[in-house]
Amino acid sequence: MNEIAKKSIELAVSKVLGTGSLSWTSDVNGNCFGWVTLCAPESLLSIAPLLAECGARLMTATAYRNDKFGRMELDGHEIAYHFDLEGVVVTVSVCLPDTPPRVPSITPWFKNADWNEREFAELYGIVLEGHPNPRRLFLDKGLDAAILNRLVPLSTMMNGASTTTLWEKVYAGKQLPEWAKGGSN
Amino acid sequence: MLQLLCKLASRSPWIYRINAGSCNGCDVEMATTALIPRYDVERLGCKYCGSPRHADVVLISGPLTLRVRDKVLRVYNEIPHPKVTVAVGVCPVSGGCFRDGYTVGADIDHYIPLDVIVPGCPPRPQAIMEGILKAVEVWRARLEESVCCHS
Amino acid sequence: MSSTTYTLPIGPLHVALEEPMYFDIQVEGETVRSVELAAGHVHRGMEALAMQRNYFQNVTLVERVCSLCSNSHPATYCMAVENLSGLIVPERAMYLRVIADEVKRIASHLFNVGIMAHLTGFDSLFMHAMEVREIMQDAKEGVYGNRMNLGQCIIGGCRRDIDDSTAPFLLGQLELLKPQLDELYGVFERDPLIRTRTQGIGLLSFEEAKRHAVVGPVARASGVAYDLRRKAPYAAYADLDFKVQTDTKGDVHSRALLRLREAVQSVKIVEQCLRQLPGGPINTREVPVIPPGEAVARSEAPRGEVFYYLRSDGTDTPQRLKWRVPTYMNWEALQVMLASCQVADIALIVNSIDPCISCTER
Amino acid sequence: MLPFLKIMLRNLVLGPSTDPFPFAPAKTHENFRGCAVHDPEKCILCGICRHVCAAGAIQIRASQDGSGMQYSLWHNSCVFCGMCAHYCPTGALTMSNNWHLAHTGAEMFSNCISNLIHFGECAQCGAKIQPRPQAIIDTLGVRSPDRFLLCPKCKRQSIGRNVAQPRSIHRQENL
Amino acid sequence: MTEILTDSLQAVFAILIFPGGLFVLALGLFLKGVDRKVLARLQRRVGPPLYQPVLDLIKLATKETLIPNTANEGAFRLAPVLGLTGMLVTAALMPIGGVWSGVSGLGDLLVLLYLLPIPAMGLMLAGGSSSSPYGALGFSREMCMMFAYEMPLIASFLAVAVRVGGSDGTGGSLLSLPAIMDYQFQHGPLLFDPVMLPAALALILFIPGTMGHGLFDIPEAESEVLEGPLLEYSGPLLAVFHLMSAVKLVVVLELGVALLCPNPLVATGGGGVLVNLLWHICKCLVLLMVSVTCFRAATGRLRLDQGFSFFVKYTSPLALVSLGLAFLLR
Repeated sequence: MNEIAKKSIELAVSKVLGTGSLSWTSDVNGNCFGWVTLCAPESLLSIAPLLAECGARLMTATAYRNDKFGRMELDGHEIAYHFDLEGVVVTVSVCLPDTPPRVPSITPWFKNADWNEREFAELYGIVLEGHPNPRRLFLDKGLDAAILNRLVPLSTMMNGASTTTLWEKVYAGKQLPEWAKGGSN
Repeated sequence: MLQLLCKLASRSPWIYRINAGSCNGCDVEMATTALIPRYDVERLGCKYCGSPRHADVVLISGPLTLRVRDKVLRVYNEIPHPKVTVAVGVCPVSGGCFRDGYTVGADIDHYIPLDVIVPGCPPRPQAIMEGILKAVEVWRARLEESVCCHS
Repeated sequence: MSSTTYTLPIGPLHVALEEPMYFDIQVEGETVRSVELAAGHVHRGMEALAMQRNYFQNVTLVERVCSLCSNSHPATYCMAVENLSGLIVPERAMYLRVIADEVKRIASHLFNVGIMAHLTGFDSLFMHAMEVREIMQDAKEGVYGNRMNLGQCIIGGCRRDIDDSTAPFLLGQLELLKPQLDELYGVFERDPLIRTRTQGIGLLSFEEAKRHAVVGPVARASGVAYDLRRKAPYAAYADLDFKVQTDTKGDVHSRALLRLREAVQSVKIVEQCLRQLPGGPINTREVPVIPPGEAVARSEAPRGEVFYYLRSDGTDTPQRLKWRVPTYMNWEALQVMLASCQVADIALIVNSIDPCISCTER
Repeated sequence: MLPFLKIMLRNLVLGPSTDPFPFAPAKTHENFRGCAVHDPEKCILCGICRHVCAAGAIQIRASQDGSGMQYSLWHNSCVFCGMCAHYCPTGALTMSNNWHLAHTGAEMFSNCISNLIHFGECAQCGAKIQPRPQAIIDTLGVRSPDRFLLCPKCKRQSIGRNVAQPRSIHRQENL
Repeated sequence: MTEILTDSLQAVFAILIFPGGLFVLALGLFLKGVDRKVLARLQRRVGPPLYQPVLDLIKLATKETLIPNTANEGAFRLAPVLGLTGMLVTAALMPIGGVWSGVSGLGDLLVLLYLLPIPAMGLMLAGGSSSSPYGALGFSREMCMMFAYEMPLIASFLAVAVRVGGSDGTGGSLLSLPAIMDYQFQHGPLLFDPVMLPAALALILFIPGTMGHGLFDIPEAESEVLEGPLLEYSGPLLAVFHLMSAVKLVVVLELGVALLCPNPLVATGGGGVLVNLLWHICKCLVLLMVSVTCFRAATGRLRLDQGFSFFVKYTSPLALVSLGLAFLLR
């Protein structure tokens, strides 16, 4: 079963990218994981129908910044689409070179891409092209979109804030002996 | 006489449960505590009610996410006085694991006064019962206060 | 919109729902015309939190994604870390992970069918099912120390061994459970009220199940025989003997029965594991080195497939940790199941996918 | 016809299955993970507990008089996962099976472990080092008890001497 | 003149003290307590103390009353009072075998038929005035169920009337409760009359229907429409609703007892009244166990359409069978 699934995935990928673009890894139990990278988001439009045709199932899509903390001036986002075919996992990573990043929607082929796409759109401010229902999914209106793009300023701001206030209250609430007063961590 | 009345009244604490964005561990345990024969809080006079307007003791779980905050506050305000709040689990107090998340405004205390806290992740049903009993004490004191003020 | 339809807001704080979720339901008389779901009440921004916490802290953090499948999350996360770092987990730990997983599965399934009884107003049956579940809760508390969050998995193995004192205890609990489980199955299968209320509602056909890519018991009740424990075995499942349960009816009743049958299988799996438990250490004592790269891991949680994607940049916090839970997939299929049902059935149908909002919204 | 009737009648016959708690003490399994307990006598301030704590419940900060560190664990932030106890190298942190933690809102911030841990003294130069309680010397410091009690600087010197000595012996043998 | 005065005094006594008023309130709360206790036992629980309903009432009296901004305040306050008063009046009409034979001239089944739906109307008024969608849904469900369970009730009333009227030939007192009681004192309880058995069953099913228990817990379904009409009520007003439902419980049980087995244990006179009263309470308890407690412990709730068709398909035909038989055997 595994081999058939691997073959049909390889076939689908090679139709778009040529052979050799797909690499395989496996875990201790012999489960196979395929890895593909697409350099242009448009290629997604040609690979998605092929994968849908061979019966693959979209598991989820992960968007991320190339540089987690935005420290290294490394711009750009990537999206990894994870497909499953009979127990074989293929991860198709798509680089999004544009600013703001944009990506075509694959909801026409994979019904369940809907939520996944809306989610990364709101978390990373990625523009969806051709999505039937591009509303917010989880984020409150009070929060800015693309919140994960600004993880650094946020985390430094908020991390400090609530933990420190709470700990100040803990330190203040405890009837502290002389030795414990003042001081800093 | 009034005190006796308060004492009797406090033997019928009706419970209402608010989920303020918890991981549902505490909620499952609250449901377990409130509804199953093993713990049977009904023998303490508790009843689990579906409407906030019938409640006396409010059990809150979860770190109060931004999106649920207004709704929780609205429901909380619908509960008639006198009422007592029990924080189940550590999330309402400090946010627990979720503190510092961008949708978690820790410090539920700022919006809703927490009268009793039951730490645990999630606390076991017996601990929740202990919390409810503590809450009933607080509630009785509050009742006596309000009744005495009226008379 | 005709004058006879009106909006019935359900949630977000509604007793029938274990968790805050929000439906705006257009109702005509007692019939549902359209359902609008609003999500995000339990969105705690956990993926961002996971990127701020180190690999050890994340084990605890992902355990708190949801308490009903709270073992599947850390187990799958640890598998992803182990896949990335090439850490080999001792064999005994593999079995211990399976035991923890299956114990949680039994409890979770019993909770779900119990809630189903509760939603039909059959509180006596609900209480009975929950009492049966208590057997498993006791087992968890006695073996692992907590009734919900076991804290069993760590990177490189497990934390608590099942030794000469806890193994007989666990077996004893299973012995208690087995007759109760059979009896419960009989009640759920034959009780006229349960059948009147749950048969033929919330239908999801095989084609719709495929189209919405639903997973777990929802998919299996619609005839999609996809179980990761067989399709892509992990931990010790490849060595274990159990049957993947399927059904073809795809309604609320068949999903509940399927869960009970799976619970029976889980009991068998735990017994096998306890019999075959190999010796050796339960975790690797070494501290893993996590190289830059990416890894994927999956496991079959009580509600279906849990998927973890981990991307590391070589620091002690993940560059990206993403997980996708079963309810995320099953949720959209609710639109199909809820189409023109009765108001009274909404809660039953929603419950039949065993929704886990805190999982879905993270 | 009504399979549940059987269960119902049995329930009536068997009588209540309710736990006597709160009128009698509840059964607590010895494995139960209750609140963490910190033993200042064993703590060496390595900080691994703080490192693995997902909930930020542990803080370690210098005491005012500078004689040691204040170790705090706030139970209202702790998520009872027991990771700290699992990774603690000396067994200073353990999970007790105490779950009687319910308290009123007024005690919210005082529900906290707070221990002063005195610094150790370097056996050679007297500089402040991580604490070296006897119990820990007996377990962790058995390999080289002398060196275990030294400050990093003296330890380096000591290692240097030790490495130098065997080498010279070695060389002599080779000759 | 004095006759009218004694009559009206008697009526006031009947409504306020016995057999309506205080007596019925106390009995209602007691029955509720017993119901909860036994239900708990059937579910392997200890259950609340017997006097728990009283504690609940005391508690509710100390709470504040919140009235939703959008509600019609007059109707909102009136609803529970209306329900309770209606029920207290009804309770005064209920005869107790060997103790009280009802207010003369008023003990008509037709009057009862008009009085019995008052609590449901109170609930509907409550649901309608609270302006919450759940309240509205509860309103429509209550209405629907009312139509459903009134049918078998009327049919069994008629069956009883025909059976009683057919035997003594005095067609005029067909629908009079005292006459029905007299008939049973002479011919034995209708419960043991094979012709009336189907109607008795229909009556037993009518009780949970009108009380909204078990299969028919539809208008106040907690997990579907929260608590329906009661959703918005709090404090003393809610307490009045609780009292109303306690009194209603007594009324329907007493009605069942009166129609099926009102026979006293000992002859009236002297201490006999007290014995008969206790005997009457025992019969109420038995009926409570059968048609409320066990029924609700062993079943869940049906959907509205299923609940409706249950009465149309099963309960009404049962009563009609009796009616037909009684008619043929006249």
